[in-house]
Amino acid sequence: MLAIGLAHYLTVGAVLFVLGILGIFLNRKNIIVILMSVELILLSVNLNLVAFSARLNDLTGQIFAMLILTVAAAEAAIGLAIVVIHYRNRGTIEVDDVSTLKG
Amino acid sequence: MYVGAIFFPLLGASIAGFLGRWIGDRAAQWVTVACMALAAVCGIGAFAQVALGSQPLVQPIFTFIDVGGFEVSWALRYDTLSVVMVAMVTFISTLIHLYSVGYMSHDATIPRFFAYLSLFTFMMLMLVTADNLVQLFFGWEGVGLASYLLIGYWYERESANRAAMKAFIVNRVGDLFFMLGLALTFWTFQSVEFDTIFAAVDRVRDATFLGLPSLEVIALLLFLGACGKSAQLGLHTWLPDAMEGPTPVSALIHAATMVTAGVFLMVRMSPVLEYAPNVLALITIVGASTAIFAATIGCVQNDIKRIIAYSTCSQLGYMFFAVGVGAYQAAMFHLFTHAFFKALLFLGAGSVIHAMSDEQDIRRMGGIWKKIPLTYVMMWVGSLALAGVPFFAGYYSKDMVLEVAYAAHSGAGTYAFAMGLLAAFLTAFYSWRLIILTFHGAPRADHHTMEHVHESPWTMAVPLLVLSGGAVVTGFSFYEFFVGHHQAHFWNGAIFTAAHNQILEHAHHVPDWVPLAPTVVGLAGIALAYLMYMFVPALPGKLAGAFPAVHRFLLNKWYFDELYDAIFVRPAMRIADALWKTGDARLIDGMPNGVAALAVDVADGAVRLQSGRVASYAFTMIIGLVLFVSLLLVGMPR
Amino acid sequence: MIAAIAFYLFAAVLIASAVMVVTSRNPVHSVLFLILAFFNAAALFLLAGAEFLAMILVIVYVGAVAVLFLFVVMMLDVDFSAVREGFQKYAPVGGAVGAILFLELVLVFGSWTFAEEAGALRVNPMPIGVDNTRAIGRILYTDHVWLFQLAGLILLVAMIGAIVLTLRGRATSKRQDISKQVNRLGSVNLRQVRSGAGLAEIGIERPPVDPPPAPKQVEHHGGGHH
Amino acid sequence: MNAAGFPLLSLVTFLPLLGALIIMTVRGEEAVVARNARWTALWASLVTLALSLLLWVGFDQTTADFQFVEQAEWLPEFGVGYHMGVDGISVLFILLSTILTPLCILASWESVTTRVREYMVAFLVLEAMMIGMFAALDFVLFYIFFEAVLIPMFLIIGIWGGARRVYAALKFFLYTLAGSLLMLLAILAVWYHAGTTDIPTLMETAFPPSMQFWLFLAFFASFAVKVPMWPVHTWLPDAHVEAPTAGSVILAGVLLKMGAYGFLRFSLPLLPEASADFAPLIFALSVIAVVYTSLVALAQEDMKKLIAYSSIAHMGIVTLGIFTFTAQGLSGALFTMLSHGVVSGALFLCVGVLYDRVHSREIARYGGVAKVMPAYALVFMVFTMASVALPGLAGFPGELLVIVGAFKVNPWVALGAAMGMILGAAYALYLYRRVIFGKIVRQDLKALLDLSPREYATFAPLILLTLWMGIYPSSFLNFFEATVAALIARHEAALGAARLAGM
Amino acid sequence: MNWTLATPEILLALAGLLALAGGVMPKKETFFPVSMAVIGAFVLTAVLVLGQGEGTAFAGQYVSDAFSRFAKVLILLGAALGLVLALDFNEKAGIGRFEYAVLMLFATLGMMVMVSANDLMSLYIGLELLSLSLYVIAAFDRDNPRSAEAGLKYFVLGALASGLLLYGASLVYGFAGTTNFDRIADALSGDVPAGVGLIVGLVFVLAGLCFKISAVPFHMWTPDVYEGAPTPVTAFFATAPKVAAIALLMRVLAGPFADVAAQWQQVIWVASVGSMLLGAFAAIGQRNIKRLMAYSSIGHVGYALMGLAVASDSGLRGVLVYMAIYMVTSVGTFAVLVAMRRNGRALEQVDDLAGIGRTDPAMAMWMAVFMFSMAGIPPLAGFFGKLYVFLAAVQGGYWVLAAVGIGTSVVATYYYLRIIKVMYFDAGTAPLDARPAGLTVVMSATGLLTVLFFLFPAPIIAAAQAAVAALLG
Repeated sequence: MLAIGLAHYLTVGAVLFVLGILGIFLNRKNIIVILMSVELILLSVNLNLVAFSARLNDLTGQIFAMLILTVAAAEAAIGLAIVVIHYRNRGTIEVDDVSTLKG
Repeated sequence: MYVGAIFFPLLGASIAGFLGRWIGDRAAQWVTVACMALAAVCGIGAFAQVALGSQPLVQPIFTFIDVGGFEVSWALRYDTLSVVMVAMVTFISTLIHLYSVGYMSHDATIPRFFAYLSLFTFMMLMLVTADNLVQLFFGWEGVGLASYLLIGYWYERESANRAAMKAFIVNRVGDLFFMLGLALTFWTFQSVEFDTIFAAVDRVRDATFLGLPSLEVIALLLFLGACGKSAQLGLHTWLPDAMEGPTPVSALIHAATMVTAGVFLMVRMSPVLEYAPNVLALITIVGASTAIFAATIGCVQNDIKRIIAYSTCSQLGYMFFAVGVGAYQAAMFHLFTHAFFKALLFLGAGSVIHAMSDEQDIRRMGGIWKKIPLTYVMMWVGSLALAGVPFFAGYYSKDMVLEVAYAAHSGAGTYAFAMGLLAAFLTAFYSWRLIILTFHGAPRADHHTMEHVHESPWTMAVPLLVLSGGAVVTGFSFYEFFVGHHQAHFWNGAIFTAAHNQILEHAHHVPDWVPLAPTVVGLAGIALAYLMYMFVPALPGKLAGAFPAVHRFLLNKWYFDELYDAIFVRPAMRIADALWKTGDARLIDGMPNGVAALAVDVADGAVRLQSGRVASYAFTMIIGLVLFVSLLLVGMPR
Repeated sequence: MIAAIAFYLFAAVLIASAVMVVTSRNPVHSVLFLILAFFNAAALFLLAGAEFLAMILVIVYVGAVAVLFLFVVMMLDVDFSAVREGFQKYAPVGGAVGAILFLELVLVFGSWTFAEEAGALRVNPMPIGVDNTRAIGRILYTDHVWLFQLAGLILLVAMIGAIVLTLRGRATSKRQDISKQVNRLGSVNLRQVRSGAGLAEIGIERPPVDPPPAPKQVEHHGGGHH
Repeated sequence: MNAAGFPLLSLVTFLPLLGALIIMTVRGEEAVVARNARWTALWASLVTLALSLLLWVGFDQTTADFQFVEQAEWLPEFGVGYHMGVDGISVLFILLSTILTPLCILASWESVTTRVREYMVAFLVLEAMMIGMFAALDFVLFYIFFEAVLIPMFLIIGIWGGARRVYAALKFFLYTLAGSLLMLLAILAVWYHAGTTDIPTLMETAFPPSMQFWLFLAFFASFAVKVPMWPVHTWLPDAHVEAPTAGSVILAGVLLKMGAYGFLRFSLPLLPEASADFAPLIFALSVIAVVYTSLVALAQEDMKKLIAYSSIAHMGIVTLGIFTFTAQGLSGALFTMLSHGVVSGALFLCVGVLYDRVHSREIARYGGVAKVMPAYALVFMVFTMASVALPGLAGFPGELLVIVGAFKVNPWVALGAAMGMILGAAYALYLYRRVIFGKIVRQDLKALLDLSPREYATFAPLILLTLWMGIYPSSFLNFFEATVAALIARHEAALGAARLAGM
Repeated sequence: MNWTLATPEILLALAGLLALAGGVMPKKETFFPVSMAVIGAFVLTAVLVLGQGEGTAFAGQYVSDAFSRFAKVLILLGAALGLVLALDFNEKAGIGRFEYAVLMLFATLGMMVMVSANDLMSLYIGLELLSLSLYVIAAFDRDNPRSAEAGLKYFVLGALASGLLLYGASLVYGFAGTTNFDRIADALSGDVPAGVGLIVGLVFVLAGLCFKISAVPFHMWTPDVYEGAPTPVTAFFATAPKVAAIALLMRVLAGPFADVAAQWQQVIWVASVGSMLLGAFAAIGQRNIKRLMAYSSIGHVGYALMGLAVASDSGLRGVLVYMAIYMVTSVGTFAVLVAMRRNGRALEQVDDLAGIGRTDPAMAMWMAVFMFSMAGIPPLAGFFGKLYVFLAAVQGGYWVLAAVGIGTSVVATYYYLRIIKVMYFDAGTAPLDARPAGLTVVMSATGLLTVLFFLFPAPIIAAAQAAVAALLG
């Protein structure tokens, strides 16, 4: 029971993943938190990859995780930039209430 | 000559119809008269050659339809039966054309009238010379068209339009059965050519259709078709209304020729009818009923033309029951003589109307016999012939018809005989009622009209005279040929009489009182008319007062129009409206429109999900994902 | 045993801080919890033997990304008190869906299977006796140069994007845009001004602003399909 | 004949498109463009007509084979080819199309004044598609033409139509599209089963009965809408009412025939057993169509709508005839299609004459027109009578043959169809009476002019055709005879084989 | 290493860097020259792609075959035309900045990487290169709140989608022990049924990819982003990335996961039906034409997925042909939308098209051609696209799919017809502004292709056939 296996890592990853998802759709207004939730999801993916990598004794997972880290950083930058311009346009980051695009 | 008799009228119609505007009224009318005269010459020539010279022939023209054994050709069939009709039609038509020159002289569209009239004649001739049922149907419908056009000739009159439509549609009801009869004929005989049919009758005597003998069904369908055209009981309603047309039209179409087409058809199909005894019985009963029915109505009508129209109806009943008892020759004979004296009566009536400034109601006439003596005489001649007074044409033919009915010795025949006798009485009665009310007594028209009463011009008088000649002589001069001892030779096989049918023979041997009876009842009718209208003019009113129901019943023509209106016309219109507004617009269209509306609703629903909220979008995605995962987890083979 | 305890500890903190990231009322707190989560994740990486990744995670994420978040949160200076409403309303449904997803995942992980030939199919088996960073370095610049370069392009795009979206030329700069001037409506307005009139009287002349587009007539489409 | 030589059918099909191209390239002032467009369209359609007459002359009536065949590769990997040809069934419809188009262009000469260029282009494209559809000997090719017809017709109704044109155009388009897409599915199934969509090859292919059932339903969905059969007919009155005169003419004259043609070309030969099984249903629907729509026509207050409903009734006769599987019924159906094409087209032209003058289609608006327009009244009478199948005019031979054919199969069905004779006379004469007869009540009607020379030119060929078809129908019937006989022979052979297999 | 195989991509990347440098250096606006240069680069790359060899490179992470060439040519064509559409519009909208062209270039590069991906990692990198570029250009009109909102929505949901994709990829990696497509295929080819983990991972990957092609239920971003983004951006969204994502989806499903087709077929089936239905119905009530086109594109993806769901040779071919035709038609349609401008103001309501049948007959005609084609009316190209996928569905016995396809075609036709109705049947107001020649060229060229496709369908079908053959190996 105490031996830490793949399933443990995966379960933690799953928890993080679900939390990230919940963070996205339960946080109905605050975009920044949504972005952070995305980071959580990516983190969970990385955790998975690392766990598999360790279990399989294969480096590909770690390379993949590195790429994801890189991309995540880029994504964060662009995401925040978009948040900024949205804020400049609207004066708020509550995307839902002022949505003009719907229907 | 054979072709000429048929196509000269068409030529005349075309010239008058298409070129009438350019060549003028006078030219148009005389061209048609000339064409008709030529046709009449040809027709009578043909009669001499074919009927008297016993040289029947068929003149083929070209193939009309040839589909899978259904082969029909245009052809002119000249045998005694058709040539009698050709001669009679062309002759009377010529006279009526001539008469029309005078009668219609004040009309605005004379070429049109003459074109219609000639067209009618052409169609009638096509009908009688048809070599097969389809061509006969062509003529059949063609005369229907011409009659429609002529009844509705004064198209600005609403009543004329209505009558024209009614005529056409009621005729169509009959045509429907004709068409079905035609179809059955084809599938029974594999042909619609008369020769083939007649030759094959024996072969198919045992054929059945829907469990009934085919021949009976064919006969029945064709008889129903004939009922429409010949205004037999049930489908007669159009005929009185058809009097909306100009009087020459009434004379030509609704007395002399077209209405007898049904009789002609029955006679033409005699080889089939001979083997359809049940239908023959039915024909007898219907014919007899029509005879008495129309006669009763004729007694109370007030429109001069309508009275004659009902009398026509009644006489057609005679012809039918003659056919019904198997005496086709007698039917043809009555048809032939009737054409003359009925045309005479109509033209006479037209002359009266002409004289009375288009007044048709006999209650507003009277006292004019001295002013128009020729017409008066003509009406007398016609009425005498109609009433079957001896030595006039009607005497021979009507007697013959009643004799054969008696000689049939069947239940239907006896019924027909009784009804025919009664109708003969009534016929005489209303004929003299008409004469007395029209010509005698105190003038009931305003003096303005009375001042204008005048004798007709020669173009009208000549035909009257010629026809009156016919009404007198056709009876005894053609008796021998049509029904007498030369009949077999005369008809030369054009009318088929089965071996078992010896009705004509029997008719010559009926008890003595039988030939006498019509004359007696006729005279009695005349006497009664004199009594009621000449000597005791108050009597009719009292009678009407005493039996108001009967009077109203008769005056309203047994309520046939109202009945049809109630059970056919108005329901049809109501159903039509309902089908359109409910069936089409609401139910059937409701389906696509409903689908469209539903689509719009679905669209609204689909769009409502698209709330613009990022979180909802994400939520949707996740739900989709979970669904897919669950789908596969559940569906996975483990 | 120690590793197990460490795992549970770090995992617990990781999950707890992740929960706080999502639920915290104040985004600044969220960011801080996110940083905490990253640290713990890095620790888990270490436990799994991915030293290099653990370092990267701390350096890149904590050092750059999280700080960027913090920076933006501060910069935007949003009044967050009003932002948190509506959370509870959808929580049950959302929670249910999340729970289902989680259960499914756990169900899957509980009986994780590998492909039979998974071992043989590995592309980059860990070399024996080479430490993690070196091993990654060996393959990163050789076999994975394609991906490495493309990742660089992604960063370039991110850079371009961030600049394009947020960089503004100084508002006070007086660059001339001729087409704009020409296209301006009412750029040459003549107006008769009474001599001697003050500004207070005639007001300041401003360029006319385009009227906002009139709302479209609500017109029924579809030609009566109703 | 002319297996390798002159691509006559393709030429006839695509010549109108050439005309359309020429019209599209015309530039300049609007009036000039309009005039050029009119003349170009007229000439293009006349040349097409002239070429198509070669079909009449060159057609060999003694054989049921396809003639003037052209074949080229198109999508060889699917077994779909460009295959054109005509047999007795289709050849006359091509002629009908080529005859009606110039008349339509003439009829639109003055009544269409806006966007003349586009109008003429649409008409020529329409003509090309119609001809192509009748000449196509590949199922996919057929479908392409069949559907493509919708585009120009949609535009014609929608742009140059009446007040509710949008509704009508959309309804027309969607209704027919819904049906024909199902057919597309069936075509694909056929292709899947047979590996080709070449019609002559398909005719030799036997389909299993269960498949026939579904295929028939799919074909039925498409063709029944197009015919239109009751109860999917409601698009037609709307489309007719709103379409411009010439559009109605083509719609009634040719487009309605496409559905019946489809039945003849596909349902019958390809699916003999299903056709036989479904025949009672078709009979029922046809008889309902005849009686029902005739009654509805009786209640109409709009001239075009009335004629539209009458078209449905006539098409009921056609479908009835087709499914009798007798030589008379089939020939009658074909003949009725032709005659209806001429007669109903002419009737719409007649309405158009009045509409051009008074701008109303309301029956109550008229009355007594005979007084001021006698020639028109005559023309109208001729076509009305032809429509009620008066012998001697075009409508009669077909109806007669169908009733004769139907009588063999089921006398009660024949009776139902014959009911149309009565009701048809009723609504047609009722219309005629209300419009042409009676006293002129309205002042503006008194000033109406009779037919113009252009209108005479439009009607003259139609009247001639009507008389010709009525008096000498065998000159047309001979075209079908061999083909119809072959069709029936094959049908009976197929049924016989199936019955044998069933034993 | 064999890196020369990737010459087109490498050259395109270099061109991008050059364009970036060239755009920054001069002081003045360089949008137009840079755009022209980028278009030139696209064309050049396309030529290179046509001459590209076959094989794999970069340790199996990159593959070039007939399929990738087919897709790349389409992508480059779509990208080039998309940029042409932007030339004038961006100037007028005040977003005429050279970065636009550069970002489009990188997006295109990302797409090329995607379709050449033979490894989950290159798939992901290519996808992200595309996505990040798209996020930026969606929000490119940064002073326009709608554009910013579009960018934001796209970003948030896109990030979520790539999170899902990655999660799935990690599971796949965990199951197979590799990310290389060929090896994954090997892992799955055994007799033992694939593990549950792999299937779940596959579904996650599918979810991520379906987001890109905006298939139901991952379509939610599409209408909002299409509406909010500047029109040329929408045009670009609707064309090249769609093709790329579909191609990628095909490569992933028909390549490594071919052996679990029974599983993913169900997913694709549902997505296809859902997309067709939604695309048909949701567009009915739309007034904004860009939004309408968004729903329309969802519907079209549904049809394309129908071919994929069949998972047969002919199905995949159908997908390729469908997408090729769809792309051409879409570009043409958007050329018209871009040209909708009155008094200098860009228009995007359906009703704004009213009366252009009269005022601008040429444009109206092309638009009608595109609409009829999208509705699938023969003989226009769109019909053939539908024909091929329906054919495949019938062949595979997917009657329900085919029936839904038929039904939704009819419904969808309604709104296409509505546009035609507005153009031709409704009375217009003022005429639109004269449009730049570039748009005329684009719409005429695509219009002619659409109209005349039926004349010569064989080459493109042969190419698609070759591509599919390569894909199925």
